[in-house]
Amino acid sequence: MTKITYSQAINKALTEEMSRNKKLVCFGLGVNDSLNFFGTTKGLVKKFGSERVFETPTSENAMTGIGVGMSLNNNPCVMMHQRLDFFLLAMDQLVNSAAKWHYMFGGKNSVPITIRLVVGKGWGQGPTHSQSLQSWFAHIPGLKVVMPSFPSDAYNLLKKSIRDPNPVIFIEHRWLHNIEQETKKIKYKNKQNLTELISKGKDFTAVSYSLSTIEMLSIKNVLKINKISFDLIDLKSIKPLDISVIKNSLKRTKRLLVLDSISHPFCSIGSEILSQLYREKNIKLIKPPLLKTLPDIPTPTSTFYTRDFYIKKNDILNDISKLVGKKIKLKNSDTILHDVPDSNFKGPF
Amino acid sequence: MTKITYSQAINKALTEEMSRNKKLVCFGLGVNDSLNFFGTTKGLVKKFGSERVFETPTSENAMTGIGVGMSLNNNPCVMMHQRLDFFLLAMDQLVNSAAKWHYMFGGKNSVPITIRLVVGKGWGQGPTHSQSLQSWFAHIPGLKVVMPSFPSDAYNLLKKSIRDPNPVIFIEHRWLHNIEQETKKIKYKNKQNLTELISKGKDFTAVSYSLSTIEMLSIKNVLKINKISFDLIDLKSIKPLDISVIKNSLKRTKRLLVLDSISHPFCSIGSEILSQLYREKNIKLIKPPLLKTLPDIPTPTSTFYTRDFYIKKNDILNDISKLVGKKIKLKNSDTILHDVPDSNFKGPF
Amino acid sequence: MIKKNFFKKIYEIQKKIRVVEEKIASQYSKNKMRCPTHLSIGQEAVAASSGLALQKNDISISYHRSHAHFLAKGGSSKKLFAELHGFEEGCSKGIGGSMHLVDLKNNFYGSTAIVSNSIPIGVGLAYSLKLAKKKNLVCIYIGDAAVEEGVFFESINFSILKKLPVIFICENNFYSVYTHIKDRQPEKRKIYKLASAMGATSHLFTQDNPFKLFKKFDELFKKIRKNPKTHFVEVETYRYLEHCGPNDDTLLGYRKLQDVKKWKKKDPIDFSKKYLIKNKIFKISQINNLDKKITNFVDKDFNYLNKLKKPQFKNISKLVYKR
Amino acid sequence: MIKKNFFKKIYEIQKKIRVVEEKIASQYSKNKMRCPTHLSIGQEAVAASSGLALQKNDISISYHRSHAHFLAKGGSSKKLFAELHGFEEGCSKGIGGSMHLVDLKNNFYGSTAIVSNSIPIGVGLAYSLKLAKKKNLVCIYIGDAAVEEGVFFESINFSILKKLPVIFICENNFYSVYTHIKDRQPEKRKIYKLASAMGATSHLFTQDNPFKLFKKFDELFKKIRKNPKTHFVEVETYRYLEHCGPNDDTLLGYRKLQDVKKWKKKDPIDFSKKYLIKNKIFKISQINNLDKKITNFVDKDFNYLNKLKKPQFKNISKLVYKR
Ligand SMILES: Cc1ncc(C[n+]2csc(CCOP(=O)(O)OP(=O)(O)O)c2C)c(N)n1
Ligand SMILES: Cc1ncc(C[n+]2csc(CCOP(=O)(O)OP(=O)(O)O)c2C)c(N)n1
Ligand SMILES: [Mg+2]
Ligand SMILES: [Mg+2]
Repeated sequence: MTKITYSQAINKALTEEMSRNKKLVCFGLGVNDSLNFFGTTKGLVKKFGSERVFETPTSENAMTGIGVGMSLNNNPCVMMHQRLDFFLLAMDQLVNSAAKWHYMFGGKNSVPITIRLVVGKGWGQGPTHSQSLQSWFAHIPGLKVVMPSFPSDAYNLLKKSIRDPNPVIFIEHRWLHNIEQETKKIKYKNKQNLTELISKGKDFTAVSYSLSTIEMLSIKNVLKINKISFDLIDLKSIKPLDISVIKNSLKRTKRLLVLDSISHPFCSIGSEILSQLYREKNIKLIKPPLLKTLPDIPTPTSTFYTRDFYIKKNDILNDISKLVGKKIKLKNSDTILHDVPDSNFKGPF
Repeated sequence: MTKITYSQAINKALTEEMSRNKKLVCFGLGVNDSLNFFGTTKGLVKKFGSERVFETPTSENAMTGIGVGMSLNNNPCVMMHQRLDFFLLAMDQLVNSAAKWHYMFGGKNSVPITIRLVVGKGWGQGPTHSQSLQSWFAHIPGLKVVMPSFPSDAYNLLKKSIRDPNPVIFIEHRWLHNIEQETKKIKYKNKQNLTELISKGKDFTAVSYSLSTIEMLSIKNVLKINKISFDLIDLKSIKPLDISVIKNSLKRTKRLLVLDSISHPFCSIGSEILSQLYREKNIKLIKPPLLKTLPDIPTPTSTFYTRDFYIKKNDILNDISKLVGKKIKLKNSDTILHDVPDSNFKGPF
Repeated sequence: MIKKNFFKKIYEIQKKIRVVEEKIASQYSKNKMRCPTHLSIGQEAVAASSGLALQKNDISISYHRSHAHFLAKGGSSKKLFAELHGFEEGCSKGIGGSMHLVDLKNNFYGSTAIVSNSIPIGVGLAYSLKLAKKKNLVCIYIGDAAVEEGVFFESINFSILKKLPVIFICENNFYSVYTHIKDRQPEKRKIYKLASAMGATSHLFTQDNPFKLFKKFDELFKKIRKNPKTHFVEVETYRYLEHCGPNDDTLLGYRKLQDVKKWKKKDPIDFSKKYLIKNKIFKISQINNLDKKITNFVDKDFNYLNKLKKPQFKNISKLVYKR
Repeated sequence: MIKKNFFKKIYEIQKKIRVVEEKIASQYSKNKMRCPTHLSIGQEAVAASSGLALQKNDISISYHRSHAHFLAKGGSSKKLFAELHGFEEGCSKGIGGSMHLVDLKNNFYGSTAIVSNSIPIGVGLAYSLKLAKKKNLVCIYIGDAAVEEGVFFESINFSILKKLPVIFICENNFYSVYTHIKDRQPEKRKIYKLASAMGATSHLFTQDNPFKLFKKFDELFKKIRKNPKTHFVEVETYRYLEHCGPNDDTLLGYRKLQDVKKWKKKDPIDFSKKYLIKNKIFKISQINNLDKKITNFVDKDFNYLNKLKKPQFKNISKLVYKR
């Protein structure tokens, strides 16, 4: 059984789309360098040449506008940033140009740009190398936001994003890059549902996306041992957001945990989900819903602090215990290496 | 009875604070020009000199960082932008510098900067001159966000913001500038509660801020005629957000309307409020709460479109009618001049 | 172009822009053009002569003061008027207004309202031309404040680095709103020299003689199409009316009456008219006829608005995303 | 300064920076410094000689590769080590890590992790000096990629406009991560000339002789303190190790082994040592003693970490806002 990682899946999607559409262009810091953007751009420059795959100056705002210009003129683009934080320099081009162009010029032209943003975690990424601003992007009409959790979805959604005539923000959590899946699962499905019930249970509904979905899966077994099962809903697409899957699940489970573990709480995606559900007539929960996010504090650098800054498995389990009203036996998880995705990982990036 | 407008109240606060603290500095495009930043900076340069009150190049990102630098070195600042939209160029300095400096350097220094942002509406402000991104700012730990509705609050909160050792985003809706209040109400109160119940009733609770509070007040009479009364809660401070006043009110009214009429819906302040309330054990509403925001569409320019883009009084009344289960006789409001704040207003700015 | 025709065209387009803008100014107070509107009366020569020197397949892109660039690239005054009035027949369906004009048929890709915002977009358009191996260029119009935004430098750096066929045309009218350039940029520093230090081939042109100005642009554009590179042109110019809106604003006191007078005295359209007569290219009567024709044409385009129906928000609310 | 002392100090600070950095490099693989760490081994001369020429009341501010600037301004190696290890005793309480150093006592106002992010902050600090009528300056350290960010231009424009006492020191090590400057900036364009076209007084210095370099900085800083203006200095330099982390990276292939060799051959610290001996300012044995003293000192500072207790998140979670 061959396996493929998340970053390989991205590499595969990029390679195939670059072959499929000779007009497609890729650029960003690190695209052509020795580390190939966490391996995701491996081989691209060799196959497609340095005009279509290029390094850029450190000029995030202009490069975004340049991407918009190219996409307006028949060259769809994939732009990439090794940290989402750097992209803060480009909010004018993103919000005032990319998001609005199609609309504000009366639908005369559109901006097929895909913007890959990598979110850092652990090993001292610190306050300015670990931010995840999906709720910012989702707040802006004209943008789409996807945050796949699995290699197959990364593959599929990156291809869909590239073919989308609109700007799409594609957010990858750094800790997903090494996650593996069976190669045969990597297939392009044009009609894939976005939000998906990926695991079924009965005691409560968990809603998550990106790394938080992996975190929910990682406690499935402990819960099973404790005779607790849950519906796990993986959002995949943050905007548009399809809450119908959640609503259906809640009709059965009547208990809700939203794990929005890579976001600050205020005006988060989690808040938006709760707000939408609260306004629904037909949802009756047995207990108030739970929303777990990062604290409303910037990420500290020191590993001594991050241990308590990031959400621990045991915290989630404790909350679930309260939500379903059952005791859960906790294991000593999370006490070592809480700041790296796996034991192979050698810092800093 | 003498009266004072919102912009005069701001002018008064600025003048007094500049006198009180000789280190305070004010800058921004239009600060010293013939129109004095909607009248709010009138007389400042004459009184305090062009070193402390100055025009800037069109360089929003650098000017924000420059303000951060000054504030770190004993010169608190008030920076101003005639449209919030321009400030999108400065998100790196706002989020990566101003918001985090105190924390990320271990509390060694802090950034007493106040950033005044004006939100445009009507008369063809269009997609890039009318955005209001309070939910972005509120999402970022390290920032405070205030949005006063009345001259007295504008005066008070601007003074408080200036004296705050932390960065404060002070958002003014352009349509509030000419709103009047009795001059004697303009008094500095150090201990003012932020979120405030400004009008008491019994049929439902309305939560609003900035222009939406004025909009709620403007329908009070129609509702009264229809024998409907409501608690009106004016947030004033968006972050920190104090929901205790809302909770108390809901215990009585059990019905909620959040009027967040100067925001797009997704991940809005309104969503955050609903999300926080939904998670409370002790709140039992008779009906699902209502949240009214702008549509999830950029602002169109044409006056023919804005008529239906912005929320009309009758829409609010219709919703209230459903919320409280009573018929309301509608008047023909909003049919003329929906895109200017008052009949004296001559476009474009 | 035959010589006579050449002179005629340059005169005509300048005059047309002026007449259109004056029409807007005279009608603005009726409060039917409900959007912030930046007129370029006084600055038409730059747009006219560069616009005429552009080929249809050349691309242009502009900033908030863009009526002239739109028209000079072939844009329809009908669609401009309709846009300002908020009709669906406007070039941007009334959604964009005065600061968001577009005419893809003539490769006018758009104008935007945030200072310097359209600059990198122009550079991106040029990258596409390069990829498609097209022998055309992108013309990026900017004001003098544009070079205060960092994105200008980021964009021109990339454009030079990649040898893109880009011509920056900087209309230096000395003011950003009410603020003189000396309060925003170091004294004695010339914008075009700055561009040259970045690595662009840089030029300072004057607008006084629009016919000469056309020739200079024409030569330059030919050069760029042949040998793709990034060029920068600064032209000193002057707006007669207020920054935004239809009025004379000299009473505000931020600029000297004598400066306004000085520039009006050397008005490029007046100059052109006199030049054509003095050099016996056209007779006075011919020019007067031409003027009349233009005025009639513009009036007709304006009056066509009367026929238009009020558009509905529900028709555009689906335009946020392309489907 | 007495001559001997002067030579000693310049040598000492360079050497100290190197020893501290080598200590970090040698200990990094223990995985206890869990943060992205950019070493400046090879580049110490610039930090050392400029840092020494700064007065205590002069301010400096820096970028991601800032250990050297922090130390040269008087920062404590103890606090640096503690910061990298994430202890509360670190200069930023362990919250900032390697890329966020601060030492207000010595007017090192901070270093930040986003390219060019600290530039406008430095300019703002200088505006404050001006307002307070202080006769000091702000030194803004930047890398060669910093001039690709628009905010650099916006900031230097304002600094020149307002005649602020600012010295930009650009450490041009030719690379941004693995990308050579020729792939990011137009060929043949010199950074210091660009700064000059912006309106700064601009200089190109070399690091080969750190004693000379000190003199140049010293003279320049005196000038700026007397006559506040914006200056820009470019120094070509070279990092020996990888961009981020403790390893040699020549095998990655993005730079030539012979380039690395060439620069190591003219290592400023080796040069300094030889210079001191050749010119009989110090004896070999004296220098060896000095080196030993430095190494011992640095070892002691490093070993002090053993005494520190693990800090707790709850102690810092209240630091988001100042009360
Ligand atoms: C980023 C940004 N900041 C401020 C403004 C407000 N503004 C509108 S037009 C203008 C003046 C620009 O001057 P210039 O580029 O010289 O063009 P001109 O109006 O003189 O033609 C300014 C500052 C804006 N639109 N965008
Ligand atoms: C805005 C931004 N973009 C990208 C990065 C990633 N990055 C970190 S260091 C670096 C290289 C900067 O090169 P230079 O300024 O020459 O400094 P050097 O590392 O060579 O000392 C880059 C691109 C960043 N930190 N910030
Ligand atoms: Mg101008
Ligand atoms: Mg470098």
